[in-house]
Amino acid sequence: MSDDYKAKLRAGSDPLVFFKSDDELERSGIARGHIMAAAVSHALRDGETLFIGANPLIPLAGARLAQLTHAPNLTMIAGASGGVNPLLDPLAPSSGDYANLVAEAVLPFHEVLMMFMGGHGDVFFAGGLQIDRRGNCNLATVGKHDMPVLRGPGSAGIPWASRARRTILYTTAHNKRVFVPSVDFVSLAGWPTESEVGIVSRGPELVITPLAVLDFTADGVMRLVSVHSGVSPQEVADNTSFELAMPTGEVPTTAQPTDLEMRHMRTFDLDGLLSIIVPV
Amino acid sequence: MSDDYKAKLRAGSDPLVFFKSDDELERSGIARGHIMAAAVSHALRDGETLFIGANPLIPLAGARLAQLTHAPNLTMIAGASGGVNPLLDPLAPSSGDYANLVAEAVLPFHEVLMMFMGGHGDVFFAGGLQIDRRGNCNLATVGKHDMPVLRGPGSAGIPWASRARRTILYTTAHNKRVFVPSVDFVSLAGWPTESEVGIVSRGPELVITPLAVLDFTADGVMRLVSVHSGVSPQEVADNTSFELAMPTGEVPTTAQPTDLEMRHMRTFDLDGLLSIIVPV
Amino acid sequence: MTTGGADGARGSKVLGIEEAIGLLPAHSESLWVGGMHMHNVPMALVRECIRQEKRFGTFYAGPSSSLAAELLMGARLVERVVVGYIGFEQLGLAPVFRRLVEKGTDIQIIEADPGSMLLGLQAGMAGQPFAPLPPGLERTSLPSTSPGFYQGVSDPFTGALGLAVAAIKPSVALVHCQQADEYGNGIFKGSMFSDHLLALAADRVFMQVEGLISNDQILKYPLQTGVPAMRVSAVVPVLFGCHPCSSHRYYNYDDVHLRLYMAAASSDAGFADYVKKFVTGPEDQEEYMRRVQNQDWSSIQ
Amino acid sequence: MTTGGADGARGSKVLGIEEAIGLLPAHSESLWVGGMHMHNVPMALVRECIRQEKRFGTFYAGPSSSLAAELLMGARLVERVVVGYIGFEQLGLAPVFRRLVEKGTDIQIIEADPGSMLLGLQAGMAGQPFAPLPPGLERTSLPSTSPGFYQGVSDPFTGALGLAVAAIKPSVALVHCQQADEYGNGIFKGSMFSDHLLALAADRVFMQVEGLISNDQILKYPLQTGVPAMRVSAVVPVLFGCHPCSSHRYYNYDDVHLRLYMAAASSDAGFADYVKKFVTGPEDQEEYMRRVQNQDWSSIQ
Repeated sequence: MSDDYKAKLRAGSDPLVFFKSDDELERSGIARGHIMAAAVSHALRDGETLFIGANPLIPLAGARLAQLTHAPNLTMIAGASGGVNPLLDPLAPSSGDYANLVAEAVLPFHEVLMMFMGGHGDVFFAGGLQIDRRGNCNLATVGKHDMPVLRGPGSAGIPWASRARRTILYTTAHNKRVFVPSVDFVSLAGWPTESEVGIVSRGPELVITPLAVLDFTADGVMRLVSVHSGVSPQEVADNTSFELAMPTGEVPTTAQPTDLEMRHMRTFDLDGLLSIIVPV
Repeated sequence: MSDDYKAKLRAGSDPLVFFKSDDELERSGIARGHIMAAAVSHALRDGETLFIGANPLIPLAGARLAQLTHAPNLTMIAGASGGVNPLLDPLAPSSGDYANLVAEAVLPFHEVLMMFMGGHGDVFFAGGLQIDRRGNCNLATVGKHDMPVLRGPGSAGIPWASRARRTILYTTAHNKRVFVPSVDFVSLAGWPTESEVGIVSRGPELVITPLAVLDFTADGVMRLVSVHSGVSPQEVADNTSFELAMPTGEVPTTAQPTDLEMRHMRTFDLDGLLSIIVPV
Repeated sequence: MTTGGADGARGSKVLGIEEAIGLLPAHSESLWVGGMHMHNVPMALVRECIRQEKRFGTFYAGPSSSLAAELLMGARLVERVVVGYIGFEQLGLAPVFRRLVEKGTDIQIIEADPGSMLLGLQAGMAGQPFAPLPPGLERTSLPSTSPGFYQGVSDPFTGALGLAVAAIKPSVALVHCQQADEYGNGIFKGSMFSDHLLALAADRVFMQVEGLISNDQILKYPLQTGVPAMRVSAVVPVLFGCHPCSSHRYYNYDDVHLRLYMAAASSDAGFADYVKKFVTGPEDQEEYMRRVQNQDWSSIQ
Repeated sequence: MTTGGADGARGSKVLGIEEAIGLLPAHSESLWVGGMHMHNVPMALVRECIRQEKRFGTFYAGPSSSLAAELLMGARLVERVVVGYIGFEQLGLAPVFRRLVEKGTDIQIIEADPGSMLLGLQAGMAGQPFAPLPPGLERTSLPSTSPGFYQGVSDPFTGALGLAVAAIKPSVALVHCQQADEYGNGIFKGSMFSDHLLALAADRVFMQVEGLISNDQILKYPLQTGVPAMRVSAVVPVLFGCHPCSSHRYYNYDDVHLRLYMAAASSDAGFADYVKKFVTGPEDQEEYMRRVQNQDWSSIQ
């Protein structure tokens, strides 16, 4: 094995850079990733404890941004790695990345998950191959379970979402394949339907996508809260295969990250990963 | 607080030395503690894994002696401290002593106990305020449980003895209060009685005392194996309040530690703790 | 969820001992004190509980409790005790525990074992309602003596009968770490005993430390953090705070003091004198250590 | 109970990779491979299992399995898979897993979740027959989809109904530590993921390491030993043995190789070519790394 190759492996490599175009690497502007991360930050409250799982870029960045701005007492646990309060030195694309160990503690993963199942989480982040109008999420199978048209990875930690006080959904793909009227497999249970009498479980609280921020009505139906800069309500509707509840009055625009927020994000997003999240 | 007192605390102190007489500190001879430790060593087999709990002097010394002589692949776990394969640098009287962390690994105590409950132990060491002729042990209460004449510390880890392949009992007190026909509370279950039809559990295998080594007959009755040098079978009988099964022929004398064994024990028993164990 | 500190700054959890224990209500549901035998026991916090007469419904005396159990029981601050082990290992039996039980006490004694208690604690940590036990206890006196603690359960996969204990989630845990930062990231410099699990399971964790270190120091080697700050309500620096128990790598247990305690506490009057001299008497830890060091036991019966 | 070594000397457990995996029977009951996502996965051991065509009844794909699950399923060496998560996280879905399931396979797929799997593993470690689950799964599709994995149980203390999983005790565990001594005292230089628990629970543990250190080095700082030697059957030093996954603090995952794998494995022929070139083809790890480094994927469909 050549020393060069050894050096490359030792140094590590950014798996996203591999497919990055020059254009995507352009960092000066505010990208969708920044808007989504800022939306996460704004949804968090000081002192909360967050559990973050796979594909962690958006919640990690948002949580760190919150720590650096309005929520210094927030605790975040970077899923697989077990890193507690990682400095994101730098923000890394895999939840199990060694970069997440520049942190205050490193817990074994089984303890992270058990603490979460034990109810120690204020906020849980989840997503899905499918997300439906009641906030149910599917990470298992699209189509029939025993002969699916799409075999997903499996349910991971999201079946336990109800153990947290509140769940925030996020996805980097806002399209009709993801936003379906009803999921084919319930990996994460959303808001109870009218027929589920007596079920008091709450579903997810918020959904953050590359197009918009959404929440749920008191009846548990997904509702548009705001559209990101440059996105119309119609574009959101066109990419959602069920009818969203709408806010009263005009749909507001999601808050753009401030200059300060952008500066903070650039201190930990050294590879510009937030710049290359684009709606699909 | 004076620097002297701080220094005393920092250096630690040997709790047994406190009540040691000059005579007891005499180290040149073979004491009962050495005979007992050697008996433990001889009972162990290479490659076994040992779990050792509170009051660990005899089993720790015996296990280390075994490692240094015939059982280099033996693993011992020093109970409370979680130390795995401590070098006994030096042998210390409390199972939770920091000295036990000169070791190969330090496990959290709950994992030590759970591993033991999980069946990872080949040999478990136990004792009791009372030990009866079927090998039952009592660490809880002597007399009626709700108004006992002697309140013991509680059952500690010994109720789980049957999770190990074999159990070795040891006690530094061989007298009629300890060796009773039937314990008042079963903290550790001995050999099944005739009435316990269908119980296949085995009781303890060996009992090592300051007077003798004992085992159990195929029927599960305690039997004298050997008496220590200077002890007569009658002395053992006089200090046991039930009738012991006897070996065929003359009762042999327990093997005296060899010169090599004594040299090994002196390398780790720096405070002469094994010299001050006397029959009570 | 914890908050604290001035707006915009992360809040320190460092408190004086009186202030920290003052956060406890007059009566808490349950208490588990960390450490084991005479090691890593947060004795300064325990003494402060007695000074402030904090009461607890259930005290979990496991995996092995020594002086903490003695003082809390002797001061009648606990209503019931789940006994895994109460004693002073090679130093001898626990005199107050003995006397109370042998003479009859209205403290409820629940005869248990440390293995089952720790499985219950593990279940409490993970949100499981109860913990099935491995086979083995059936032939001991424990299940019949403590039917409320041990219950029969049938394995839903095999139908086999076994025993179980309920999940344990102490409402208060007192633990000792050798070092912590001001936010409560604690380091065990020696054995962690069962205290890492305890800190993950309890509702509120009060941490006594020998000394504070900076958060930068924590960040330098996070693999040694034994208690993450998120689990900690207060950090209380107390020099020699485990005395007369040990603090691993800092100091050993004070066998002289412990033996004298055991002798004194063998009578009600002697125990009362001990408490007056060493627990309620000293106005702070400095004064406590002065009294310890003077070794003047003449006032104690 | 392990033995080894010449009479009077402690036995080394260091073995060559072929010899180590050769210790496995042709068919083992179950397998759990350590690491998580693309991190700390003992890929060299996994590849050797495929070279030697070792078969396993149940493969536990959790908490998150990537290339290990792909290769073992693609090579048809596992009869059933308990799925917690199989995928490449941000890199994408698992192509072999997808194709097998979407086209229909005789490998039995048990839809599960990592939390329940780890509670089952914890129960297996502690000798508990089963693990009750916290409330929360009832409204998901999991219990009805996998009724054999999830069973109803009633809490013997409250009567409340809930779910449970059976204890999991893998007959074989493959784990990666960055360092170990010749006896198997292993050190995780970064995250330990769930591998400490796995090593305590499994019947036989095979440990892959980047390099050996002396037992003296282990004794110098025993608090960092993540796997005690008593749990380890064999220690296999393999340089870059996790490739193309990461080994914390030693090297990152090789995203180039992984993406090319994912592209190749999207067809049966491409997967077969990949296995031939990178798994069964290379006679040893050196040759494997030479092929990796040449990056010549032209022979792969």
